Amino acid sequence: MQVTRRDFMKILGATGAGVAATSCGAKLDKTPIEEIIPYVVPEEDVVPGIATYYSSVCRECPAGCGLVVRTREGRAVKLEGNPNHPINKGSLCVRGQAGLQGLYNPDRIKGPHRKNEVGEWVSITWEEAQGLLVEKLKEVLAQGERQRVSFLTGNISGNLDSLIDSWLKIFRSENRIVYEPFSYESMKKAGEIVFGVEAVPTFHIENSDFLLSFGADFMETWLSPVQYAKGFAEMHRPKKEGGQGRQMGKFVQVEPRRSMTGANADLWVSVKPGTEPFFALGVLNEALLHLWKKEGGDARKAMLRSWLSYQGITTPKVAELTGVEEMTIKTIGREFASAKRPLAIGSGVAGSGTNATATWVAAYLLTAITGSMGKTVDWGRVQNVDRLTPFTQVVSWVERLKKGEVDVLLVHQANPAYTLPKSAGFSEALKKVPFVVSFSSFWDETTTQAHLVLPDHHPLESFGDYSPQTGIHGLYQPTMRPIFKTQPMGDTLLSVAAAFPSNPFKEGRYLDYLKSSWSALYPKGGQNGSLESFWQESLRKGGYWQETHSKEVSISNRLFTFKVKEPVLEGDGEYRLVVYPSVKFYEGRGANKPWLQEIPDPVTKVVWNSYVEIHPEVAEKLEVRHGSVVELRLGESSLKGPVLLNPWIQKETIAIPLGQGHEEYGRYAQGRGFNPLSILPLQVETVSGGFAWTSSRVRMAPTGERVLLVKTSGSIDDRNRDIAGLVSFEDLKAGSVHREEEEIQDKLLYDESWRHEKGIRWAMAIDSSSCTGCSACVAACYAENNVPIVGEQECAKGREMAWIRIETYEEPSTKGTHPVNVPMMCQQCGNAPCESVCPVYATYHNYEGLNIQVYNRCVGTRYCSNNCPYKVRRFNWFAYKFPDTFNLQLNPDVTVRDKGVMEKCTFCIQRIREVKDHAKDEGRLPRDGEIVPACAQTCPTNAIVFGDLNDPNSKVSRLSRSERGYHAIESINTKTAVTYLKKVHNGLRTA
Amino acid sequence: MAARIFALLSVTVFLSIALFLGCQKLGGSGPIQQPIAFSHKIHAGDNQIPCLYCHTYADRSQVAGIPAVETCMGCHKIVGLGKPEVQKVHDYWNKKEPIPWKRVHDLQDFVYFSHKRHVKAGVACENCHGQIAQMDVVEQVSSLKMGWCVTCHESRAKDKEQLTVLKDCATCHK
Amino acid sequence: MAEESLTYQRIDQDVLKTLERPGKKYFILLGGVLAVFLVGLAAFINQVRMGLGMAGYTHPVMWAVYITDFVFWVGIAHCGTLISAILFLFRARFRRAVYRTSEAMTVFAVMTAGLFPLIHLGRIWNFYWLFPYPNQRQLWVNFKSPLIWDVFAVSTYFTVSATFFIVGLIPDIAVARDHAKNRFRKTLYTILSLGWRGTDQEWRHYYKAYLFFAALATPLVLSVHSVVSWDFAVSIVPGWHTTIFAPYFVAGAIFSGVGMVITLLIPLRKAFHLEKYITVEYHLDRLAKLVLLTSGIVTYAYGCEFFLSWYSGNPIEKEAFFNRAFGDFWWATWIMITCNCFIPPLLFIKKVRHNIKALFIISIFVNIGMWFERFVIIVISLSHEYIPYAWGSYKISPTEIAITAGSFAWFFLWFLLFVKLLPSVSMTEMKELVKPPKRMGQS
Amino acid sequence: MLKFIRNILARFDKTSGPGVLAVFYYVDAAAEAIQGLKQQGYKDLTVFSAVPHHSIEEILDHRASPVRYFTLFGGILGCLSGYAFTVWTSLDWELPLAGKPVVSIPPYTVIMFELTILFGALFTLLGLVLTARLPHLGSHRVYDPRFSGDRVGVFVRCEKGKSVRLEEFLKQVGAEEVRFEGGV
Repeated sequence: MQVTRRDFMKILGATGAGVAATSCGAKLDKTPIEEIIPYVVPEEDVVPGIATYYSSVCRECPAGCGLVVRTREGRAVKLEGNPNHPINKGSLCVRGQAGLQGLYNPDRIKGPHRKNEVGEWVSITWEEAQGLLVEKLKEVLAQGERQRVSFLTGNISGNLDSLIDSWLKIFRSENRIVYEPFSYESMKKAGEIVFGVEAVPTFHIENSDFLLSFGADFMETWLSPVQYAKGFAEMHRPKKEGGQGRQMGKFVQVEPRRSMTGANADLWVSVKPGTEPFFALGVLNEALLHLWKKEGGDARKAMLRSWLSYQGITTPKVAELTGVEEMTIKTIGREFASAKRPLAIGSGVAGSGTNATATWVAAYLLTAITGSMGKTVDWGRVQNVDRLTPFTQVVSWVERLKKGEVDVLLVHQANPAYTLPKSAGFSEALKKVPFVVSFSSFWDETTTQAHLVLPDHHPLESFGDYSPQTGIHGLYQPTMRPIFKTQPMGDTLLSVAAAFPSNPFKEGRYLDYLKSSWSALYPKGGQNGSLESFWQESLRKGGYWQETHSKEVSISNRLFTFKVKEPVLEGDGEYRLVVYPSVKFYEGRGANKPWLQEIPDPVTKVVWNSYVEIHPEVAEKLEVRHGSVVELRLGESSLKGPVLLNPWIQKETIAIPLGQGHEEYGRYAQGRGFNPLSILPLQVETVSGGFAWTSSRVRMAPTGERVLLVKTSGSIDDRNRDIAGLVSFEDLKAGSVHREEEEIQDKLLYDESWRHEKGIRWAMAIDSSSCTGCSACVAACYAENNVPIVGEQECAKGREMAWIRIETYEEPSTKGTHPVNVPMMCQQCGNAPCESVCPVYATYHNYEGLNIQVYNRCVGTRYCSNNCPYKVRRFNWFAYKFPDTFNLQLNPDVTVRDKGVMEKCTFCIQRIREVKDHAKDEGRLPRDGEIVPACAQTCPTNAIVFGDLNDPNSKVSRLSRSERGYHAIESINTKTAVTYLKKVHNGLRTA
Repeated sequence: MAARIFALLSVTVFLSIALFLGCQKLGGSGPIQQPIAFSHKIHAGDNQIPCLYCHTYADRSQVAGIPAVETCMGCHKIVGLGKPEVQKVHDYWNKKEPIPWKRVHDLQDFVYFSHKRHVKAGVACENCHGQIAQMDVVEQVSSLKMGWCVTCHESRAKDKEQLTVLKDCATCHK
Repeated sequence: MAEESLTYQRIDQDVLKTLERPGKKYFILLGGVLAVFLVGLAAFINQVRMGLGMAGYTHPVMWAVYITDFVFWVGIAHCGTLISAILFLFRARFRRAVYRTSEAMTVFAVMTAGLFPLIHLGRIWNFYWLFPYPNQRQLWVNFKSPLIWDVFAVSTYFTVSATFFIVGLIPDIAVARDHAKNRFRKTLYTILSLGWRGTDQEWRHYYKAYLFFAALATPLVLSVHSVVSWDFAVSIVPGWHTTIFAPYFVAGAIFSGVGMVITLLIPLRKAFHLEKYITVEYHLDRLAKLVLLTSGIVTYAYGCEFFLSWYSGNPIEKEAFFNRAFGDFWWATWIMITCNCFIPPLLFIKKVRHNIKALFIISIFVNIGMWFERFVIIVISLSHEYIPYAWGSYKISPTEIAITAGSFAWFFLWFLLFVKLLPSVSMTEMKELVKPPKRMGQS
Repeated sequence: MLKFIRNILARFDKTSGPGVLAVFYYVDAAAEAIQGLKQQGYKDLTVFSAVPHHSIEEILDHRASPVRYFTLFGGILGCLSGYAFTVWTSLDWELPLAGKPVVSIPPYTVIMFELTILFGALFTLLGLVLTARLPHLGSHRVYDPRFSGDRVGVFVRCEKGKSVRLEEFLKQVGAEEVRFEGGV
């Protein structure tokens, strides 16, 4: 893995392997003669035409999932989860899948830049750039004052973190800010209050049998979403193990606006925003009561009860405060207390008001009193968020900037000009800093205000490590040569340091620094072999993980002095404003990735825009409808945005997703939607000092305008057409769920006996019960199959090209409490209606049961799509372009479709082909589970299983025979290869 | 009068049919000028260097691979010094630049073709590439058009089952 | 009867007069039509260059105005063959004066219709893949696809109806040839008349052949619109998958065709002073009655469709029809019903039937209504199919409007050229109605 | 070249003369003339008219036109080739579709039907062209433009010397105009 070698590598150094460029155009004459460029020296890892895989770490959010990067001819073409990584176990979320679009983004900064006297950006060389920085730093050093150099980073644990700290010391500064917009102060604080441990533990959701969440969106952005979604899927799976009949966990989500996580709950409880702490305490009260009855009282329970009455908690009062029925609180309390291994978590960003710590206090207490703290909460493995600078300190740092106390500010992986509320005044503060250096890859809101830009490599181009949790050391490496003239920040810092006499670093390059620091882990591992082989092994595995030991915690006395306060609300409006992190954009960092813009939001199904979510009754009152623009006003500040009707939101609440409304950042993000942070007041959580996201009352008034707000969903009611399936766990347990086989025989014009039952029939089983709607599969499909993006206007016509979409149906029979997600892709029908209507055989049934689409044969009559009952075929209305440098990401195994061609999912036939090719070399057939389509590969909850239906022992055929199984719209006898498994809901007994 | 017009019409029809068929050229390419006058006749013919010596990936990847300049230099550090064409190789090597060969055999991008599968199935290189060992300048001998592929696939199928696989569209189209 | 006052000579004179040098108005009209056609052509070329996205297609609605136009024009075509072939076999007297115009309309309408399956292709430059011809790829076409049936049906229909039309013209062109004064016309008619001299041998074979053409065209005309209807009926789209479609489409086609014939004849007879030949009381009256009959059939078919969708109990089918009447496109459905079911019955009143203006306006309504019928069937059905999540909408685009207008222009361009170049009333057939000059009768 | 073709065609052309051409105004007069000529044993009669007249047809008493055999043959050929072509192409490259058998006759019936009509019509056209000898590329000397108007023409082949009696007869039955036309 030597970089020197890789220096020879041509990014497009091809070889002869088909670089998927344009494709289907019929060419009567010979195409112009191409050139084939061989290597000068052959790259030893690279065989052209064969994929090479590298381990890496996903740096799209602080969760730190492990990656396996698939490269072809020296280009990263696909990201997949590292199956051996303890956090994500092979899966990735939608943001992780879209990581490639950060790497290949055409809006990346292509080299170092300096702002000249008139404020224009001038491209300079790295020598000039580093020289400029050295010069500025020397000036500061000459002044002799301390803390004049400040370094702002995102959450970068690991060696880069320590390097920055040592580097700052050269300039006699400890002025270091580690800033993340979601920084979990209340969680840390609650740990300290309840257990005397100021840390954020890991939760073993998979071990719990009752999960109560007060607004934590743990399947979307909260802490480690892939890990927790996996845990949830395991906990919420109807299991047969243990010989004690079927078992299945329950999940209750309490929040004012139903999030994607809430949509997966067995019971979604709608509370008034800011009253979550009281609800949590109310449940605690009921649970205590129940335990008291069951186990009898003890001193601890008695103390807690008196503490609760000190808080003034009674069930009727809580009911009144939160707007939830008393019965619901009682039921939740009782069920929680009687569960074997319950777990309570919360709150997330959306629910954190000025009293969010109290929610966490109650949640920890709930878990603690039931005695499952050790089983479901792991205090031995803590999240790395302890490194984060608390929000109050960030605010006071901004104040110091305003006073001109900093001469040089260096910014890396942070964009506070966008992510801090406007009321914090960061942009004004930035103007007071004489010299701002940005290491950003993008011209974001902070970088455009800088003076010098030293663009860092993308993590996929650089060496580095990241440790998201105790004992998990992820290691990443260059998977390809850098695309642009960027330089790793570590290298930049080290070479700048070399210009100073007090340089503490021996190493000249960051790789050497990293390697020597990595050796510190070596003895801990007790490895056999040399240090070098440990390093190589770590690179190959993608890191090094240590066992941790769980830590016992007990309730500390500090708790009893803690008093829950009423939420503080700024503003005098009628509506409480809830701002929530977007599953696609996080706080906004994903906004310039067109995949993320075009993939519909899992809950609202909106693309390319942001919106103001209000209850339909409120809309009626204000006489606005979908897309009507309203103005929100809080004090002096105001914002305008289109309305989206959401029945699953409190009536006096409005909700806005984070992530859009960028003023800078790139062509896909700029000028799109609006940023709720521009209106939020600078309210701080009173106990922990975190930012209080939900702390304002705003006024709302219609403006009379109406704009395009594109939703990709048609109807959310499946109209009993056997598309979405839902059963209750009780029915399942009682054995009253039966397969409704609708065998249609002897009703056909044709004899069906010719159809092959021998050989292979590729098929899928998709468990709606596991599918959370997270849309990672959609992004994976975009990446794998060269699916183009079309933009908002085209999406408005339904022309998005996604081969797989998450259809979410709200069952009217359950009054929308159990939305069912149906990932819909080509069903590879046995009796495919699309096939017989194609005039030119461009689509037909192949010998392995696949419904093949031959792109270059298609003439574009579109009849197949009309006749497709599942509407999964996509047509190339235009010649969709992959702008430079996105075209480098294209998968060479998949044709790029030309205009006028129909396309669709074929179960990733290129992967089937690859595995079959490999198996044939070994003289065998593909094994079950060896072929994994991109969607199934990335699914955090393993909801999608692929295999051979004709093999009775394959996983897919076993699942397809499940009593929960059904085929979508079975009545039309399409004999689909996809079997859906009905969603199971495990309702609470209200008796 | 009328007869003349009839004659004219039929000639037009005939010509347009001929033109249409003519456009769908069935043969291969002519010789293509390469940056270095590399002769397969000398290498593969006279000197009997096996194909896989240079096209190393042919039995393990989709692509056969064009030799890296390093491979050329493996021999030409010693062999053929002083010859002007060999000097060109040295120039590229010294500049650390790849040789911009012109592609002779070019399949459409929507075709999946694996050299490995064909080599392993015992298809000789000459079957498609012609008598390379006798060519000074390589030219495309076979049409590499779909019908040409299919004819061979058909002839190699042992039974109906194999024919189904070999004539499956998805075998070659991606 | 008007023809009693006619003689052979009179007929020749009157009809040949229509072929005389056209006036200014004609050229203005021709220029206007040509301009519209060129706009449509430009829109089409742009669409080929950019991609089909220029049309208003959406994800579920992948067929729309172009296929509507296709079915509309094929439908228009049908009436011509009905009048020229079927009524020929039935020896209906009133057809003789109007059949030439309607047959010309047939040929031009098929020429227009035939363009649309090509215009709507995603990759029109590969259109020839739709024809089974030997090729190096060793590939054929899929004869199971209704679109291939269409290729065969429409091309057969065009071939047969054009042959029928041209063969039917031969004796008349001979007349024109014998009277032609300028060189261009003389040459043109000489070629087209195939040297026809009206010998007894020629007539003997000609009449037999003409009879067989009519006999072949009769089942063909029924089959072509049946095949077109099967493009829809053979699919599984709710709202398309109906057994009633073939007869219903045929009736609708004749309905729209007769409407178009009336629309064309009324201005034609006025411009060319053919009132003696095409009379209100006889010819137009019969055509109006045909409109009445077919309107009745079409109305009945609509009723059947709605009734059966309700009675079937199939929720998907029910919903499709509910959506048709009350969904996003309710207006299109109600335009269709108004124009096709409520307005034509006015023709029951003799006064209306015999009022040229009223008849003309009603015929225009029939055209509009029938265009919307196809729009309703195609667009509304596609917008609400099986998967509710994938339901969508549709909005017509400027490109589609331009191309549709261009198709009308293309049709009228041919028709305008036709009326000035070829006799638009059959002299031969008119002569057959007139008693030949006889010594016996004279005295 | 053209002349050569013309000469060949003229051999099959009954109107290629020499002979006598009579122009009639009255149809019944023409009928009478034809009747007379037939009785006199003239076989190579050609009648020109703008429309066929029953009275004349009855006298001429031709056999039924053989065009119908062309139509029948074309129809059968079309049907069979429709069947053979669809089946053969399906088997040439077997591509299973939608659970239907590779050779499925019901959809192919449409093609068979269309080809029946198409071939039937084209063969009828061929029959017309062959039997009626169209296009008539030969001389138009034995013709009068008035024949396409309201006159009826009768042409009788005869040698130059024998024409006088014939001309007289024709004038006598009411021909407006009688003239002798030489050969090609």
